[in-house]
Amino acid sequence: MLLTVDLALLLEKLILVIVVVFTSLGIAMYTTFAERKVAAILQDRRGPNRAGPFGLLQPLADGMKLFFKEEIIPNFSSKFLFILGPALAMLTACMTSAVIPWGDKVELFGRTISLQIADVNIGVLYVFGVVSLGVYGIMIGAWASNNKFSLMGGLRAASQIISYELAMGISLIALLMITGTLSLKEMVVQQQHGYWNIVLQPLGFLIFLVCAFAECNRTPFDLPEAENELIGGYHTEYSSMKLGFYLFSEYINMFVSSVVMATLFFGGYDVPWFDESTLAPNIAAIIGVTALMIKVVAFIFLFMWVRWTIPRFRYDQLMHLGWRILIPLALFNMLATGGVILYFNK
Amino acid sequence: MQALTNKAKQVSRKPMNFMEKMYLPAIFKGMMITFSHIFKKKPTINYPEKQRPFSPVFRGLQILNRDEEGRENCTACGLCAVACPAEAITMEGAERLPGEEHLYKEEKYAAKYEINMLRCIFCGLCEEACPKDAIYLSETFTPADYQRKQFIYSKNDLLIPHPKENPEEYQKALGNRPQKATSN
Amino acid sequence: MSRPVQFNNTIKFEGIPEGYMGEGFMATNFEKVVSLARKNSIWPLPFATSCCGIEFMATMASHYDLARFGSERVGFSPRQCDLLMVMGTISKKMGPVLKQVYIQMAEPRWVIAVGACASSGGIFDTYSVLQGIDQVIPVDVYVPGCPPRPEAILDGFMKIQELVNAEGLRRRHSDQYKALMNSYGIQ
Amino acid sequence: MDIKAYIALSVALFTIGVIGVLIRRNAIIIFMCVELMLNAVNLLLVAFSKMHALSNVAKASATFASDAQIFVFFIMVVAAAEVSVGLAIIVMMYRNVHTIDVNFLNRLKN
Amino acid sequence: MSEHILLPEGSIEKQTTTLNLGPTHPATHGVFQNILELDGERIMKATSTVGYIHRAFEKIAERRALYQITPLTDRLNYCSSPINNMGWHLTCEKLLQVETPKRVDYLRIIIMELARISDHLICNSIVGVDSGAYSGFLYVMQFRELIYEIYEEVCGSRLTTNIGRIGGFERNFTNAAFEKLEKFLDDKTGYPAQLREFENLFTRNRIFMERTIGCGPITGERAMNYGFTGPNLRAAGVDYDVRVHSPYSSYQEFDFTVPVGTTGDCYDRFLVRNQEMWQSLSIIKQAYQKVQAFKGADAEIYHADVPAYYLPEKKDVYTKMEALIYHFKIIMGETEMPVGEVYNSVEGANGELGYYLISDGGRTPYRLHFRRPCFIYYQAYPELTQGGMLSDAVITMSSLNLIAGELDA
Amino acid sequence: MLTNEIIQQKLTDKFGDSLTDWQVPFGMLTFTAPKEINLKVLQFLFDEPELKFNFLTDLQAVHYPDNKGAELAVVYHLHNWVDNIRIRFKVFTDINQPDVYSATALYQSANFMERETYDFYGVNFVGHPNLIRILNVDEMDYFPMRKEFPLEDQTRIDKDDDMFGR
Amino acid sequence: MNITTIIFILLSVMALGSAIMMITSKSPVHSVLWLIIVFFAISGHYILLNAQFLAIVNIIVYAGAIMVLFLFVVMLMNLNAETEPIKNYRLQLVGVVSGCSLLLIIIMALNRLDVENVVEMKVGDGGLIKVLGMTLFKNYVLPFEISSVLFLSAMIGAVVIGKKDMIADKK
Repeated sequence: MLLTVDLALLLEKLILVIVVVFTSLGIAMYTTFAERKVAAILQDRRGPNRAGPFGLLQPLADGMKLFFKEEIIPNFSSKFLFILGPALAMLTACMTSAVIPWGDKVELFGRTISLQIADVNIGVLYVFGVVSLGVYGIMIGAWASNNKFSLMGGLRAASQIISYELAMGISLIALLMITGTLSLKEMVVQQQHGYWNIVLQPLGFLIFLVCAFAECNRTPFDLPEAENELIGGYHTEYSSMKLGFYLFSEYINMFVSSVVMATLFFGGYDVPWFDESTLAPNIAAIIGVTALMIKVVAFIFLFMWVRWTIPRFRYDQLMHLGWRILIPLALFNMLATGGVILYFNK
Repeated sequence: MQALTNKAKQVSRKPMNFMEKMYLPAIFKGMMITFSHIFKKKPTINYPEKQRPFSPVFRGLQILNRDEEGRENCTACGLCAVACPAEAITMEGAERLPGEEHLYKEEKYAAKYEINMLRCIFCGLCEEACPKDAIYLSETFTPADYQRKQFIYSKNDLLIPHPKENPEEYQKALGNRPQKATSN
Repeated sequence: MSRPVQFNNTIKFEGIPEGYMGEGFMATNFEKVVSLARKNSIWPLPFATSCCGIEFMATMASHYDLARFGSERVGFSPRQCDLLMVMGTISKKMGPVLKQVYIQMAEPRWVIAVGACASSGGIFDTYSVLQGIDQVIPVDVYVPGCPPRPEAILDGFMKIQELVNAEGLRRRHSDQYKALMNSYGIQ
Repeated sequence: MDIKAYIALSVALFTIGVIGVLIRRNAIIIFMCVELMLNAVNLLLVAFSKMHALSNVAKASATFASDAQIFVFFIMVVAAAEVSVGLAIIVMMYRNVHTIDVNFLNRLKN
Repeated sequence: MSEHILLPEGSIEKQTTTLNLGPTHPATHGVFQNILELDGERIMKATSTVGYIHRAFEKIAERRALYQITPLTDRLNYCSSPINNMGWHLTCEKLLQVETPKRVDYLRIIIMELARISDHLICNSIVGVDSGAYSGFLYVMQFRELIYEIYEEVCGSRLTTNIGRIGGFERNFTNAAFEKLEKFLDDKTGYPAQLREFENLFTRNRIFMERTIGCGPITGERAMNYGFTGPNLRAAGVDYDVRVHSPYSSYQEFDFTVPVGTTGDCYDRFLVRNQEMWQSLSIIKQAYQKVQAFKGADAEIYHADVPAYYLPEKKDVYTKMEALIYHFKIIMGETEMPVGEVYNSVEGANGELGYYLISDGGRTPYRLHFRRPCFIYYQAYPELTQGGMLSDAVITMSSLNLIAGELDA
Repeated sequence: MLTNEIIQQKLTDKFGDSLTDWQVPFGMLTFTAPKEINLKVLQFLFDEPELKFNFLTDLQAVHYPDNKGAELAVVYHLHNWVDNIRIRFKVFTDINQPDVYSATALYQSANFMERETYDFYGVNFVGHPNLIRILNVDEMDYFPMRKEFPLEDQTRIDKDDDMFGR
Repeated sequence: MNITTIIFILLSVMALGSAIMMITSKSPVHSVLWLIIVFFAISGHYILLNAQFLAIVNIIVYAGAIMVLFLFVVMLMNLNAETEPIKNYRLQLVGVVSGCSLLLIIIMALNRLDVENVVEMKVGDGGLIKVLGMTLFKNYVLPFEISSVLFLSAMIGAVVIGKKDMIADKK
């Protein structure tokens, strides 16, 4: 059965995969640059401006430098796991983008190509599953570093991600009750024809946003790598490109969660008050992708803006927030949504 | 503890009200503050291209002064070396020989005058100690360098350019401030 | 008030020392690109013990903004940093720690001794102070001053950039470099 | 696919779990072996449900084919509950006696 | 069971991990080592090691003339070196019985309070940085640059100022310095506006409050027993302030309050420091008004008229023999030194900064001891952090404002 | 109002003639106590309800090499915050047997200060919980602040000592 | 030998191999990681059986949560190969032998059994969420609710056990 797959389709998907992965990598690279620039702007500074025009080559310089830096694998640590850690982090970060609908469809060479790698009917769950695996990269790396600071970072990461996944899942359930589907593509289509989900699920979105911050290890939830407490947290012992992988995976995660949030709550590639179907599909696709990217950029800016503004939590307060505030709130949101749906369906 | 003075004033430490307990208003307020800084004028000085003005009394790299005829002012009295808390100044005096009056202002002069810039802490005590208007701390910061031996600044490195032989450089060293007989 | 003399324009400066020009300096284009990349992405490790650390804060802050050189990612893990900025007095008690940090750094690594104390002990010519960190680790650039102005720190930083730019990929494998390391007892 | 293949696979996994329980002294590993055994059973259940999926009985009832999978869910529920309690116990034990050796824990009853 | 199992050594006791915080840990902002015994994230025991930048100040001071010790005091608490300088000059003046003119007092107060602001500003913004918010730090640092510019106008240096001489200042304040001071004090664009913004950013933010409230608390009695002084003591509720208790440099003429806290936790320390900055601003404004009241020849007074201890004017040195002799005597340290011992203290940014000077009449002090507040209250650190979390230890450390230079001397 | 005279009176009432060398340099009451009773004096000053010297401002030592038999002086600065009065008292000890009772039981703050004093002068504080070197390296085998030891780092080579008249 | 069979064999080898590695590896961390691979293989089997939902839930629950917990506990206790208690060789051998005999017995018993049914792969909608949901909330509502009570009690139990202060109070 697998052999009967259309070869052209396979090729098309392969190209899409490559494009998506490299786009995420490129965007992640430039997100690092954006982070530095945004931080600088928010802090009355200039930010990197020496490498290339306006410092645009800065990420390339960083990447190149990391690439040619000496690899240090500490004694007494498991070499394989030490390398596996960042690789896993990178892998899981990249995997999520497979089910994201980047746009509607384009027509090329007489074929209609959907701008989604795989429209699985359990898309949301897939994202959720992959995200829940992301912590392994951190934990394995932290363990293999054989350093107490790293270990603490790994432990913090694990407990944080498990705790916030629950609230995230429950807040998603409320959303799923409204959409009635797990497929991301269908959700976008629904939002194109109706309201954006943010209108229906503001509380759910808020919880999801907070949990997304936590899952990406961004301030105020950046405990696993809290510079002032744990030096570098789980990546204290990493040098060269392995460190680069960790840093990159953080930014890819940020990018992907921005995309997911845009798709789930902000209509994905939908442009509000505008009917794309009147346009030629290719132009509509371009507009759609652009719209999605604008939303994503807004989210990434939000991530950074928050990071450079507020202090981080303490470990127990983080747990308190997750278990005692977000989960009850998410449960309440779920129940309320269910009640409202029942009331209107009667 | 009882109050020790009548000036004590309790700092405000009121418990959080509901809005503050919600996290978000305060976070939002903070974010607005950071956002407003986007539109602020950036105080950054692009250093190598532009330089921040130093104060006229800035204590930088030392300079050995000459008088108008280009004679060295230093008389090798050694007060600067004594005053230097870092013991960075090394000096050897010599008697002025006849015929050297155009070189040295006083009967004695410093045959060797070295400052170890790595030791120097730019406290300005040498300038203060000098009774002969000979050593000044200029508005130039000492540049970094690659090797340790580069930092022993000898007399040639410290002397101001000769006003007669090299008037342009001399004017540069004098700077653009109106000149007047100064004290201290 | 102001002095009769404003500037010292007979500043002493010499280029990159001989040692760095030897083998490995025959930079191919590729090496040039790598050097350029390294030059613009020097992540400092501030080993700040005293006053100069405070001036380093000023260097990082808005007025001087070290970030312009691509160096605001200050790391405290020696593995991740390229430039060890030793700022402040290093006492004899601290010396072994400093050496340990240097050993933990990944190649290529550079060291800049900021301020009089780190470079030579400064005014603290005493029984407890190391008279210059070059007694324990090799130093690439010295920045005089106590503490140096942020401009001077930036100047030292740009000297390091020049050095990085001039250094090929192979210098770290050269015999000369190994001999230098051996002279400090670092393998 | 022959159902026997699935049976063999599940049984093999199950046996590995049993052997693990027998040869290891680390409480956590023993715990993990139990998880492995549960999973072996889960796999078999799903296989069986698929075996019956196209039978006449299955066609008659809309849910017949899913029953086994529901069963798997419940097993997972029990496993998750068990893990949470079990790990809590192990952590507590470790706090108090600083060992996770089951042979040692065994002695604690005296 | 074939093998006999014994309880592992010490196993029933609490199992802890040992974490080595420092000496190069970012949170130490200097160099101390704290060996923490952790149970999970909770600190069971802390052991501090100091001395990583011990520079033997007191030994050096025994070989230096009085005026040469000023650069040394710069490097004690380098965040607020002018206070150290002034304290040292005040001590010398007490020993040499030099009376300073009022204008000098007021100018000194301006400089000292500026220094206090620049110190508290760093400390509080570093508390912010250690709790994860970086921007506030960079905002206030811009205003510290303004303070440095003022220093630079007066003494020619930014950080290690070596400002002032025994009996006054080395030069009069220029108009540029006063302009910069006005710019700094401006209510709209100067530091007050920034301080308000900084408070908005932190004080009522729940995350920050939760991080700091109840973190590293100490009662007034314990604090006193531990030798706390300064903001840290006042945060614990004891209103001891050297400026009020034994006013020096005409502090008694100024109207200011002493902010005190209640629990002595990090939040109180933060608030007290913030309030002190407001008080300092008010003191500076008052002092500036008083300074402006001097007109004409009075406005040229910047040192006491003590030719035996204050260097004569340079132009006199070049021309007058008498001035030259005094000049030589002072520089060589051959001044008349009374025999005696004197203890003098000022309110440093960290607390009571004391100078215990024993003079045997020689050119250098026979013994000079600095009472360094940091050094004394750092020993409470294990008690402050015990039972807290690792993050608390970090915040406590920065909110204590431990300056390594002052701590290790 | 507490004055120096009252304090002196109270102390002499309590300890009699064992306290000697009363002086008031620059307004601060100064006296000397035998080293055996230093704790008793401290305790008295601490406990006496009218004196209440419960803040130990400073503690350090001074080395007088010419003062044979009592080379080391440990100097305590005490402060009464309520009445705002300071006193200073000294304890002399032989350098060959520098045992002085530790004040740590009374003042927690004495802990580091005594360690520092030990580090610098080798004063052996009897009863101190952890009397080890604090600022210097543990391996140091002399007490650097004593007058006979030089200040300079002996390994420094780039200085010509003849230059300086020290 | 079609592609399904190949995948089946591959996944089975992966599962069995990792399972064996899990029980034999010295370091508990490695054991945990091997077990995760086993779970992935089993999830692969589920997908092969067209039970996608189950597959993803298996990953989320087992790999994403339970194994993270295991890893967390192992890291928390800082267990590694050195601290691993080792059973003596003879007992291990006895364990292996008895395990293998168990396997033999079951296989013998199954051989007697005469099932020739074939598992239908990649077909059937029994694994789809809609169907599962219907079944779960129509036929199995009561067990579902009871399981929620079980969860709650497990949660409370875990919290009670994990609470440190209670132990301290008793002491």
